[in-house]
Amino acid sequence: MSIAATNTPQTPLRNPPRQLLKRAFVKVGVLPILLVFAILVFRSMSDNFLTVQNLTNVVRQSVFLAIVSLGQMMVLLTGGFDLSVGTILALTSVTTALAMSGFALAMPDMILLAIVLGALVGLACGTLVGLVSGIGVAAFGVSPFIMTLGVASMGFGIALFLTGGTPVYGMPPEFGEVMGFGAVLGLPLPIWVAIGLVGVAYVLVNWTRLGRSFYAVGGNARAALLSGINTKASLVAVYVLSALFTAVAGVLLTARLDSGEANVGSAMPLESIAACVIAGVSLRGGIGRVENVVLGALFINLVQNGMNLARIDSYLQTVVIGAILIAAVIFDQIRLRFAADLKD
Amino acid sequence: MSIAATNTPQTPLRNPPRQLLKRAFVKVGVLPILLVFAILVFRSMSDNFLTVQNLTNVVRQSVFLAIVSLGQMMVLLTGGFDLSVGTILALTSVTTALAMSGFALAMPDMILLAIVLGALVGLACGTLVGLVSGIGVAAFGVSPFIMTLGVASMGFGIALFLTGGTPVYGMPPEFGEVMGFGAVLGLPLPIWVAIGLVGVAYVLVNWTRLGRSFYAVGGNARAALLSGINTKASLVAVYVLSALFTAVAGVLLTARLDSGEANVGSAMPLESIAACVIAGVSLRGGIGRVENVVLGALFINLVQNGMNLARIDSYLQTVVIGAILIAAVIFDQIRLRFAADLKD
Amino acid sequence: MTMSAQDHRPGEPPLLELLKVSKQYPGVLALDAMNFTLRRGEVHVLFGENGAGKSTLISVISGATRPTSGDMLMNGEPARFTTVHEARAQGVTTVFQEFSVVPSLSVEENLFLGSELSCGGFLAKRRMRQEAHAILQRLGFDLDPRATVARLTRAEQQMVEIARAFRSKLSVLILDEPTASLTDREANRLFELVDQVKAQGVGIIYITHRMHEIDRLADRITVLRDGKFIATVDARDVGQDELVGLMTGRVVGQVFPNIACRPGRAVLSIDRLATGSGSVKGASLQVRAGELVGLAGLVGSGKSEIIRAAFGLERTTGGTVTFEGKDVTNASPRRLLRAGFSYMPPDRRVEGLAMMRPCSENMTLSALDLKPLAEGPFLNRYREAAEARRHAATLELHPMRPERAVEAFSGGNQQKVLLARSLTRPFSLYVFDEPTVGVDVGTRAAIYRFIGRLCEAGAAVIVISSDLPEILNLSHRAYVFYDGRVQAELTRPNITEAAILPLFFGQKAA
Amino acid sequence: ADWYPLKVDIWDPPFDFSKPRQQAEYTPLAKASAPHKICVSFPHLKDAYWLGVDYGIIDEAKRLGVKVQLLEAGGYTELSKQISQIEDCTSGGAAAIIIGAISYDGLNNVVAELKKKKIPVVDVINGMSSPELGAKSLVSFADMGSKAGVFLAKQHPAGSKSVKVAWLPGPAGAGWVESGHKGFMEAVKGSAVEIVDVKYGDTGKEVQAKLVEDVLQAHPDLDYIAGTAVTAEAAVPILRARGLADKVKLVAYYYTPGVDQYIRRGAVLAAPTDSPVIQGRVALDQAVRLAEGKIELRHVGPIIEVVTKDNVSKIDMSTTLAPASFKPTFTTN
Ligand SMILES: Nc1ncnc2c1ncn2[C@@H]1O[C@H](COP(=O)(O)OP(=O)(O)OP(=O)(O)O)[C@@H](O)[C@H]1O
Ligand SMILES: Nc1ncnc2c1ncn2[C@@H]1O[C@H](COP(=O)(O)OP(=O)(O)OP(=O)(O)O)[C@@H](O)[C@H]1O
Ligand SMILES: [Mg+2]
Ligand SMILES: [Mg+2]
Repeated sequence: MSIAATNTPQTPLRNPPRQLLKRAFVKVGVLPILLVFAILVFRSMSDNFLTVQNLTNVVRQSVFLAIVSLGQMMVLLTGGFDLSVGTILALTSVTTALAMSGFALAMPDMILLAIVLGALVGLACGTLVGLVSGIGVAAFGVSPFIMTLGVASMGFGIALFLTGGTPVYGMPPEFGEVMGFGAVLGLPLPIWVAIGLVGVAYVLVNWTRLGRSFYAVGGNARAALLSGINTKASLVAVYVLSALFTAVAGVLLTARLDSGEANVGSAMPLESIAACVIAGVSLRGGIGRVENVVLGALFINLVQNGMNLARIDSYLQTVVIGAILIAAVIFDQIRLRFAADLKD
Repeated sequence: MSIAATNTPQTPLRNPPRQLLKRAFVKVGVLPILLVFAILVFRSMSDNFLTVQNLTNVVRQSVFLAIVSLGQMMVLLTGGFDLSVGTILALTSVTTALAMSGFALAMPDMILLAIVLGALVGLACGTLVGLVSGIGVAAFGVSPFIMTLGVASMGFGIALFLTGGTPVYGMPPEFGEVMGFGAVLGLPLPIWVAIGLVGVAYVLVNWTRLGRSFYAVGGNARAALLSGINTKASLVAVYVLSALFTAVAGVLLTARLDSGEANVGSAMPLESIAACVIAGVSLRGGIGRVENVVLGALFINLVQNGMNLARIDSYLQTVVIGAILIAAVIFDQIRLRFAADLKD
Repeated sequence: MTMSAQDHRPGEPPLLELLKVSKQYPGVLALDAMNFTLRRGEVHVLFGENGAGKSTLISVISGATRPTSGDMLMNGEPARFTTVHEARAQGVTTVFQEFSVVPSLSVEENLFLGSELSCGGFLAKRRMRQEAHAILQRLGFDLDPRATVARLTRAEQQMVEIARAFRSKLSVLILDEPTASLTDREANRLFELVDQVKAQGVGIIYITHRMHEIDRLADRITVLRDGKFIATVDARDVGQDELVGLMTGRVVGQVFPNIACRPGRAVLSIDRLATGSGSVKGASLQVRAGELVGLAGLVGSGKSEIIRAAFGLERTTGGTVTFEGKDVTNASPRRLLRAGFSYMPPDRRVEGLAMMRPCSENMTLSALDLKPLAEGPFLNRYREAAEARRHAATLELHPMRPERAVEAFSGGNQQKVLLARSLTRPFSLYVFDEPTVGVDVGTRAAIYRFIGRLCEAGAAVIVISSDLPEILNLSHRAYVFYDGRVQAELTRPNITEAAILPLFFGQKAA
Repeated sequence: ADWYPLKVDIWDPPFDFSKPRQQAEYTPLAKASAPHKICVSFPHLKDAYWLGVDYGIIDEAKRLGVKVQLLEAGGYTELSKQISQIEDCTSGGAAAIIIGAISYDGLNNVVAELKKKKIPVVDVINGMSSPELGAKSLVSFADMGSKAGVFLAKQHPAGSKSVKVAWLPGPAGAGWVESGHKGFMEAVKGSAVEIVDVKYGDTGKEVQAKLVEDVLQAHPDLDYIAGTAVTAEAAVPILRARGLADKVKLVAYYYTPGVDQYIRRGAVLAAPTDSPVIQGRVALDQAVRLAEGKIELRHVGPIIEVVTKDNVSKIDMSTTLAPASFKPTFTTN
């Protein structure tokens, strides 16, 4: 005996255009749409906004946040945090400048070598910070929050100690001219570096076993361990990578500012995490995509730039940026709800 | 050959006093021990440290962080974050001062009423921020990180807008004299308020249905939902409570400062989370105890005070405080390992 | 009954040998000088009550935990695995009781987790996809390799876990309750595969609480009790009752009780319900007070989803739900719970328990608003502890330490904690989705009696189960689901294996 | 060479900026009568400006033979930490305390408490509203902003071709920023200077660099960028890279080594200096005098000078910048 119900109307194509729109929304995600929307709004508010020069400007400004956010994303993938990125930026800046000006003094004939060596010293110092965090988290089981916060505090003290609070000058001017302001094929060099790093991050995260292990560790650390993944190595790797990426941003920033500064990057930890979260990276780990994170960083900078160009009052800007962050995530929630509705 | 790896064979009572020590360590936790240890160290470094006056001082200084951390802890219990506590502190301070000075002007004969009304306005404004965060997290499903970060940014803009960037003064002097500097039975009034709030938080978290729901939501939100717990209400409650606690701290701070300041509290979010984490609160939710959080806040302030008294350089202090945070958590890890070793 | 030690073929060392292995957890000696041998080409069943130490034993073998003392030999050589990775390198592969799948990854990503194929340092994604297809096909598991594991049912996740084990090169295969939420179709595929690898000389350690699986598979059986080795016996030599006797040290008697059926008013009526995800496509059912209704069907048939939708956990797109005469379509779980609707989810980890919280808190979670515990907005924690203790006693929690965190209990005991929740307040409808996942025979009998008492006391009861004997023996009435629809409704004398099985595969009722 | 006697501005009666300033010669004590313990509380010690103040205090303390303990709160948002530090430092017993205040009003209670404990307070650099202060060694930041504004207004008086200026005063809400802002805006009022944009932002160099870039984008016809010393430092390489170095000119409203360098090279047009080293020296001398009951001039400020390429080589920079070899020092013994 069967009461196999009468079929309820299943209407997948009741409203095809709207369905299509929804599907497009679900597919491309929230950020591209928000980016286009922001561009339209700001274009109407300022004539100078939609110029090649300004957009290049925005992209170049986004470079630092984007690079740092890539590293941050890897840490977030494993379910951690990196609150030390600000300090790494500062420490790299200071050590790069100190080393480079030292080398430049010591070997005035080999400026190029001095520049390369100085940058390497900076990268090494920055990366070392990540190694310490990584070991703390992986080997001693310290919560990433406290570990990176503690390391950040320590590193900042060291950076201040090295500089005594004053900026470090005396790097060869070629460094700033090339790495900070140079351009190749019309694009500023920092943008090229960022493109390269995005590529590296993309391949690393999506196409290597190491990258896969980040997702596994963040998705379910115990499962990863039981699947024979070396979770400790993955954790160390992720903090080292985050520090390395941030250190590269630090070197670029130093070139751009033409001085080594201990007072940079204090907003970076929260800003980079925010860029990741609006890009859909989960703070519980295991979820996130490189492309979106880059868009997230771009979006934050675009909005700031647009508001500056539209001459929005600084106080109001603070309010607007907060509201936009929240709105972006709410839109993403709506998207996820749509996604659950659409069945493939 | 034994597969019992590095583990030494279990000899339960080979060394009873050591076992007892271990057991005590496991039982009382890391913070009391660290507190005692810090006190001993700083006593040897400064004669002025272990005086009633200085210790009262430390406790009074800890009041703000302790109160904020209590609220923060409740949010952490549900697996969230509250990054808006700094802004709430600032906004409460500004609105309290504005309202109180306004009321005092309007009714110069009823200073007490003006004070009470002013404080209430401040509390209400601060709590409103929490309500917004709570609704965003509970109803719209925005990640707590972004929600509270966004709200913090918005609130800060509003606070700046209200004050035009300058401090607000003109509150009746009685407010500062009583709430900021008054003492009852030799203890400063802010300490009494803090004791009261610790009691409230303790009862709330441990002995009410609402408090239990915080643990349930943080422990397993789906399970809580299926068990008929109003998870959304719990989430809203927790952000409102965090904001309310912080707002009380804000009113006390305003009394202490005798002016309304938009620029206070920016270190509060990270510091309060740090106080919670070294007190063993899990950032993944579901684990944490009120007593320990109070000790955590006390510990952080005690170390800062001790280092000031011991005339340690500021830059070095930054390094030391970072190292101590990490060490505290490592000790706690060791404790947990001991706990696993002990038979029962 | 033969002791294995004498049963040793001379000249050839056993594949795996454990000597006097102990494992101490805080307050529990989970393994007490345990001995165990595994031969090539045998299926060796571990049998014991919940908390006897079976999972602990295999996690020692697989490198997931380190023993407190004891030795392990592999092929006569001393061996020690400090990580799962090392064990795997030796071909020791384990399907754990609590799965080791990563929810945020896809099925194929999980299949290759920790042993991804790569080519020049980069992942060979295409090759992995092909292999994933192949392995799923070989196993006959109907899974989309690209589906995200978080969106699979518990049974489907279990299939991923199993498929993964058969991917690797094997010398020892360990299966810890692999069929706990599978239906017979999948289970039978698994058994065939076990036979295959056994023929290749792989040693298999198999943990189960289902007697018919022991009959079907076992060559030898090792019985544990309280972490102690009791006996290793040849499967041909012992009967079921004898085994259960060895396991519990007492006689269990009949597992399935006779439950009186006195149908009264209609408690729950579901009419042509459809869900947004399409897992239920217009299904109707009805439950009356005083009767026990079983819901059966293959993995993914919608037997779980229909109740989840009725309980407000899934978005419905059509149909109505009536509970106690009121329309409650799309009502919240909270409202339904307070109206007397109890729902026990199938996956205790995901939806049931807060693992880091004490058992007592988990038990009383849904009764916090009721009298003995609630005093206005306050909570009487003394009464709560007493209540929890009482329920723990009813369900024979082992060890009797309800103040401990759930995660420190064995799988079966965690299940008891979950079940205890339905004891804490009065309900007029109880729904149990896979109530006996991982529960030992003795306890299972207790749980069935307990469900029976609820029913006889006038409550309506629904049991959703992939364990067919459970449906056959308990239900007064049964609905068989197929592809999101009710394929048939059967009543008492007709609820037989022969009647149900064809329905599982979409055939019309006779 | 000794720094004294030095011509300074004084206010008499003290603590009232509305009264006209007078000029006087400042001569410090030759030696302290005892090695007093002097506490110093700074908002932070992370930039060259405060490093100059630190140098002035430490150097003077060594000359006078007193013990200094200096604490820094870590930034302008750390008011409650500054209060804690003041309490901590004085609870160890102090003859006097020098405070570089984070808040104009927020420390009044603390000052009153200190007064009760008979610990005199010297207000250095930032200014406090408390009537209980023992002495002030500072110039108002409104004067600094005003000097910068007057410099611009003089170059472009009313009636001349109007110029477009972007004004980047520093972090919103900080006391010195708000008062510098007020002074600047009042000074340019009525001149040909048109303020086309005001952008607040933290004094981290990367933040200011970004603001400069955006301002340049928003106003392609900009003539000046005026703002913090960090703004000027950040703007130089950006203007050079965009080929705007000759078109957009820079004015800072306080002085740092970076600004000094750029003024010498002509990359920054002008910046006023308030001689922070001198303010530090005077503050310490006042503190010792208060401790010994020998206070004479209670309200002292160095004379503000606007430094340009033309006069930079004539001005004694040791009143403004700490020597390059000086490292931040927190204690003297
Ligand atoms: N992490 C832990 N901490 C403390 N005790 C534990 C832990 N894991 C297991 N135990 C205890 O060890 C004993 C053995 O547990 P185990 O999981 O091996 O049982 P089991 O035989 O697999 O039972 P089941 O059939 O229920 O899965 C139990 O008493 C359990 O409470
Ligand atoms: N959260 C979810 N999101 C998307 N699909 C889901 C979700 N939960 C279940 N499904 C799908 O819905 C279908 C029906 O699920 P349901 O839980 O009813 O299966 P079931 O018959 O109980 O099988 P099982 O024996 O696996 O529990 C399955 O194909 C499953 O993959
Ligand atoms: Mg088990
Ligand atoms: Mg199911």
